[in-house]
Amino acid sequence: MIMQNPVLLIAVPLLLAFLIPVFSSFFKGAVRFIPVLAGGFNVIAAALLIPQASGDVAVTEIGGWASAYGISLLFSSQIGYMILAVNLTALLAIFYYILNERDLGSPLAYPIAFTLALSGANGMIMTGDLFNLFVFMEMTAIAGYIIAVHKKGYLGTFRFVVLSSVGSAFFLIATASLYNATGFLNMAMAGKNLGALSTPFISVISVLFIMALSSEAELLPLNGWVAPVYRESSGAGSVFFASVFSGAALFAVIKVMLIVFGINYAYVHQGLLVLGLVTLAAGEAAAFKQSNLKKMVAYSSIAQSGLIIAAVAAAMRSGVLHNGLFNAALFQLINNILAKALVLLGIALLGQATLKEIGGAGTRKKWLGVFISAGVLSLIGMPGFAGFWSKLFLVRELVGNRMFVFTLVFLLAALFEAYYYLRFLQSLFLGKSTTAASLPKTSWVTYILLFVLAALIILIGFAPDVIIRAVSGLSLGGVL
Amino acid sequence: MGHEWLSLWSFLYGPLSIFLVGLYGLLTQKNLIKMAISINIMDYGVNLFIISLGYVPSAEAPIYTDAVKTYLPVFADPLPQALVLTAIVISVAVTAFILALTIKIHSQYGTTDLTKLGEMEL
Amino acid sequence: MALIGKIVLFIVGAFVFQVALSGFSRKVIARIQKRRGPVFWQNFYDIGKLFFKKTSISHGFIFDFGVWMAFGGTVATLLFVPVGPYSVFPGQTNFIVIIYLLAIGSLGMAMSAVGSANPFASIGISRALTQMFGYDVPFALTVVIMIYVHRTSQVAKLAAVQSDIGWHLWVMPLSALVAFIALMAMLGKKPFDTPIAPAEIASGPLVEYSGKYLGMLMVQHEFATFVEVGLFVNLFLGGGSTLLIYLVKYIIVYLLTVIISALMARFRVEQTVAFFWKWPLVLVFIQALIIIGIGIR
Amino acid sequence: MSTLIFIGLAASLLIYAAARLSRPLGALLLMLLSGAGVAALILSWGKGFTETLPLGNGLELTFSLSTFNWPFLLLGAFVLFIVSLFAVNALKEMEHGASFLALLTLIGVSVMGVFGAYDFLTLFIFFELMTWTSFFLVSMGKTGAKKAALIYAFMSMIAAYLMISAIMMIAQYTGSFSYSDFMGMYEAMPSGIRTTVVIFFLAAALIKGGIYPVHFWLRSAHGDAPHVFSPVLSGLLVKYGYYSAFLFLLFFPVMVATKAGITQVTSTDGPNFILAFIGGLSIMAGTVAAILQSDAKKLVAFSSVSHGGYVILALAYGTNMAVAGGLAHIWVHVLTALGMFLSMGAVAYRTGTTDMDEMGGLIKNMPVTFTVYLIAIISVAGIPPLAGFVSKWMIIQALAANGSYILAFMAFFGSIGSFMYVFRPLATIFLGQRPHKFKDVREVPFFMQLAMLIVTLLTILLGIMPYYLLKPFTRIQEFIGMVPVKIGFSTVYSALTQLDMMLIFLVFGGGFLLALVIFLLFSKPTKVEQHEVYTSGEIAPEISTTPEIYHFSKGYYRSFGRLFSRWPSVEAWYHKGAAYISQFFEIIEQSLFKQSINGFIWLAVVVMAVLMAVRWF
Repeated sequence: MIMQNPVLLIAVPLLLAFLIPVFSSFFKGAVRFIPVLAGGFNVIAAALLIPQASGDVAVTEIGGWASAYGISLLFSSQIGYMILAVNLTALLAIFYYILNERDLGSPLAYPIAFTLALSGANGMIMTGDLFNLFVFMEMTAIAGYIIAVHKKGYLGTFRFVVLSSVGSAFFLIATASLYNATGFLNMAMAGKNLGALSTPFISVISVLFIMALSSEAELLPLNGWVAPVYRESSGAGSVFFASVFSGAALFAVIKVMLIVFGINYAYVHQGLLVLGLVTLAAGEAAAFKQSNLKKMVAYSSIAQSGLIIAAVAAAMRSGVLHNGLFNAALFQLINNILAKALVLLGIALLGQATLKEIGGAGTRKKWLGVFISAGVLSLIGMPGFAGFWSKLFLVRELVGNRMFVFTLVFLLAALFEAYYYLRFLQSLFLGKSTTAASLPKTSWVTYILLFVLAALIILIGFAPDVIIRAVSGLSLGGVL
Repeated sequence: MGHEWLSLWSFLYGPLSIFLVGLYGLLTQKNLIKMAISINIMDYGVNLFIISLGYVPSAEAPIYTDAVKTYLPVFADPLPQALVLTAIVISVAVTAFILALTIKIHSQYGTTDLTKLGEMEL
Repeated sequence: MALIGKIVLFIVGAFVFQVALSGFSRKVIARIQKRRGPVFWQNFYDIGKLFFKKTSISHGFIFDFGVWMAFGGTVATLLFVPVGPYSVFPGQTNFIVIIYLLAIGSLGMAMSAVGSANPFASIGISRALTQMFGYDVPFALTVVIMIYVHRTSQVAKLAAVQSDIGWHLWVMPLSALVAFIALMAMLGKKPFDTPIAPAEIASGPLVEYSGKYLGMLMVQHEFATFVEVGLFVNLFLGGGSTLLIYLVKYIIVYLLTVIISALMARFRVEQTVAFFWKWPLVLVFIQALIIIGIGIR
Repeated sequence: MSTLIFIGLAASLLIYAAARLSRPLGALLLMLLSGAGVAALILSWGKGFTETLPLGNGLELTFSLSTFNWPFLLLGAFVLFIVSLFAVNALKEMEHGASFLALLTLIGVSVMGVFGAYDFLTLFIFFELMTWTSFFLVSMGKTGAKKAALIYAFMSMIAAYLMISAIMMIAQYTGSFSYSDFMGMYEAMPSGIRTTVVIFFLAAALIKGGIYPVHFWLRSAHGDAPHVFSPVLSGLLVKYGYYSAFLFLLFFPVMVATKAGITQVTSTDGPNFILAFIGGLSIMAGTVAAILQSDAKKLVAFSSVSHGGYVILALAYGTNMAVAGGLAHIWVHVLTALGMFLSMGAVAYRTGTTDMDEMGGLIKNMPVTFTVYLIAIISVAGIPPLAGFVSKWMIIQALAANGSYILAFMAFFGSIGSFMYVFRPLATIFLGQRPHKFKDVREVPFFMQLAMLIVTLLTILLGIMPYYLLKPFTRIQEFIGMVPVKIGFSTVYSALTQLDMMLIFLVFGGGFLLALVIFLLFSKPTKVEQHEVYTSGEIAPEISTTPEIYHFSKGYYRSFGRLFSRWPSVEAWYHKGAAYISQFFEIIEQSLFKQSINGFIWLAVVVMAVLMAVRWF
């Protein structure tokens, strides 16, 4: 069946993106539905692909080249779930765009950017080739630049472009050097040949990779763009950044770490672990002080990226892959994608920027308030929501593997995170608004979408084994 | 081998120094246009580096012709050249974007100086 | 029936004895102050006069109710205190019950007094409670030491056991000292009479009472005195093998408090508390250490 | 039980819907549900079961009903029953009444989960459920409530994370979350881990229970929470802390010793002694702080700190008398906390304030509320013949019997100090001069009265018949293999003496009747108006115009407060610490996220250099 080829997940959006300008000359109004088409197709395709994929990784070869030489796409049920989560949230963002932000910018550029970003994100998640990853990363990033200027946030975007370009330059150097040394661009093969290389070379390469990916994955040194871009971007844009981009980029980082470096280079993971923890702590500390909601979520997003990367690094640090920890990190990643999309979309729908302005909005829009709280409570790991389990598993694995410093940092960070998110909820439901501005209208379509997301979070909260089964085995069945 | 250092310089250190020049620009320059230029320089360095990786001493261009069948020559690595094409395209796109952004920033804030913009930012 | 007879005997006996004694103490005070003083049955006259007065002022239900509670609570406490060899409910002379049951009387009175809505009464009660916080803690501790040593908290048994080992006054002199000071505070004698402080807050809690209310509270006060001094006699002076010995000891202790009181000036209320939490408390703990260290024998 | 939990979740939605239609309807529904819970528990006396709810992937939740948790489950259902009864009228004007009731139902679910849990995971899950639901509930209160709720949530989360860390350590060692596995393995665990687990778990319990050094959240949370919710906080939610402390103390050395039948502490076991000491400090700090409060609800909150101290002290002390007394004190405190908070809630419902300095003389308007409060404080102060006396008597007996003078001192301190603080609201809210603005205050509506009266009645009955108070706990003692305390219908026997509550009650009643008879024998008194009092020559009419001048209950214990003016305040330290943290966060944000672009590149280069350098050397 034709739907079975995962390449369609990339190709269809890409094709549709290129068709948009062509289309627009015929049906001007219909253009905006093309991203929906792309997103909808991807969601359905991913949903169809998942049951057929086993826990093992299936490698799809592109262009008739044997997998080690040509570009290959990886697909497994776990990757499928990632794709599903990412595309679902993207679809949500696109709906939000169509319903609320259609008139914000050029009616042509943004549909293209959204569709392109979708294609790029899927590519980042699935590709098994380093240079291909670079291409998708850049594709997503450029789409991201466009999305970031949606609300005329030029300065934040400028930061984003510069930092991201620096990152990609690093990435290219690293990729090229790796190719030169191992003879492969294919991640698995490059990783396999890595053993013959000297330690200094590997360490330099690994640092370059870490730096390169840090800009996309919101890790510390190059994540200065996150807060201003979140703050300045449109509602759909912030969802794209928080869920689609960072989700895909984090997964790409995990993939590079797991497939290229594997578990044999403790020092690589050690460095990443420290970096992740510092990001986690710094992100939460910065978020704690924010009164601008989007900036708050942005810093929290930074912190969560740090947490996920640190957990993955910790899982691979000691020469053995700790499945439990790895799975917990992936669980956290998926929870993060879903919950953050819900929260950001909710904030966008309320149309208020700061803690004070949002006061009492949750009571005026009850359902929206309920959905946002589902997202927030999931983010801070309260029982009944998906986040509880990811937090629980993380603690279990961390304590179980006697990583007490990590546990301490993680729990302290979670403590402050809980504090500011609860403060947000409090203000949402019980505060008094300082602005007299009326809330924007919300259509029932959006409610349905939010409901789906919230229901998903609660469903996982009550039956965590759905996700456990999905994420476990990524490491076991092995992308390796 | 006398030209060892030469090839090392032209293939490794040279491109890397260009890259570092770009990096230096980013570290010190406050003007948005200059930053765009710095990024561009960085990209050139990287591209040059990639191209140079494909270099094989006294190799031929990797073009498969009839003549090749007869004497099995040493080919230069074609892949970096393919890669660099993509990279160049991307860097052009990014540069264009940055410049567009700079124009927008200038028209909105009236300056391209980062220190002055920093006050408006955040 | 015998029980009821005993109860009546206890109450009437305590009333007659204590009122007479307090009348006598007025005489003692007068002599110290170089006055003649009233006759010793003057207090019977006073109480009788108050009860038979035609007018008395009520400040509402709680004002009345508190008086009943105070009177009832104190009478009830009285019945749990052994007097010499006698007690109404043998085996129920539980120390902790006694001091807490005494509190119900105080609570009733406090409630009634504050119920009168007179600010002086309110101040007086707040001082009384504060002062109580001061003296009760060291006092209770002196008894805890005894309870631990003798493995019983029956006041009767604690009294009886002293015929073997000697009076606690000698065995635990520090405790006895503390308990005596606490007793003075309990009785509201100077220097611990801030709650009443006649010249300062117009007798404090009692400011609004008249007629039979005041009469009942006076009787209540005499009963409470009987309980408090009785506790001291039982706990530190070995109670009494006969009623007479008990009463003699009682009279001596009571008059001692009266005499000392006549010679003292008044503390401020927080000074009282600070005082009790300083020296008596330290002394009690020293006593506890000594008892733990060298034992009772 | 798992079915019940799902029913509870569904019920919360139903109750929300019902409460949207009409508040009383929602409250009545909740009342029926929790009332059914009370009835079912009473009927299931002596029965027990265990059931598991698999979640897949090796995770399962285990619930049980046993002798061990029966009194606690009953406690939860009872508190909710009373509070929802109270809420029938009390919620009328509340802003978020419907959500309030729905969340209260969720609290009910968490009660089932926490007390009904038979493994640590379940315990933790429902602890957390309680955290976020009660966070919202507290937030709905008056002005300071939002800040209070945040502090409360923060402390709760600390407790939760300490607990989850301990639980995971246990799980890692025993391979399961189950209580029984842990019980078997505890002695065999490496001592380092054991100590950590014990400290973490107990610290969590102390935070949840509001015990001294970590008690400060109680002041604002209990004080500023909605009036309907404060009783739940104090009557039920801090009991989670006591319960988990009790649960955990079962593994503690002294409890183990007591299980072997020893009724006396043979050694002052270090950890137990420390814990008992913390309990004692909590008694003292709570007492002093309560005396100095001028807000009625904050006063009651600190009395909770003090009473929590009794519970912890007694449980840690560990003789069979102390344990029975401590457990009984939990129930006693439920009744007293309900009595006090409900009557304060009733007063606030009518007057709109809980500031004691503003009020006075309300007894004329609210006699029922006054009675409820009076009975509650008699019990709080441990005055016979009410329930409070029994448990305090038992605890003091246990301490005296073993010569623990310092702890006994602490217990007496709290007990006598409680006279002071419980009397203050009595005097300044209900008695004394009534300000003019409260002239037309009426007694609270029927359901509120009913709820309060049930509590009062139980306080009296359990006091007179301590059998019903103590039997569940002696049964627990048998269940965990401890020598049960000897009790009769109205009597309790200690090693030192015996206590007959019925006798005390009858004697007191007799004395009271005697007083009444004497009173009635003599001539009838004349009633006078409130302001007609002796004022040593001041101008009387002023009293009626500005009663506040003559109220004299502002700063009721100010003179006492002077004694403590220079004592260190734990809360001040916490505030200072919070300020430092805030500053530190500011610095982090400034240096890591608020750079110019050049700054970020610098940052990246430095990080890169450091990472490479670390590799290389």
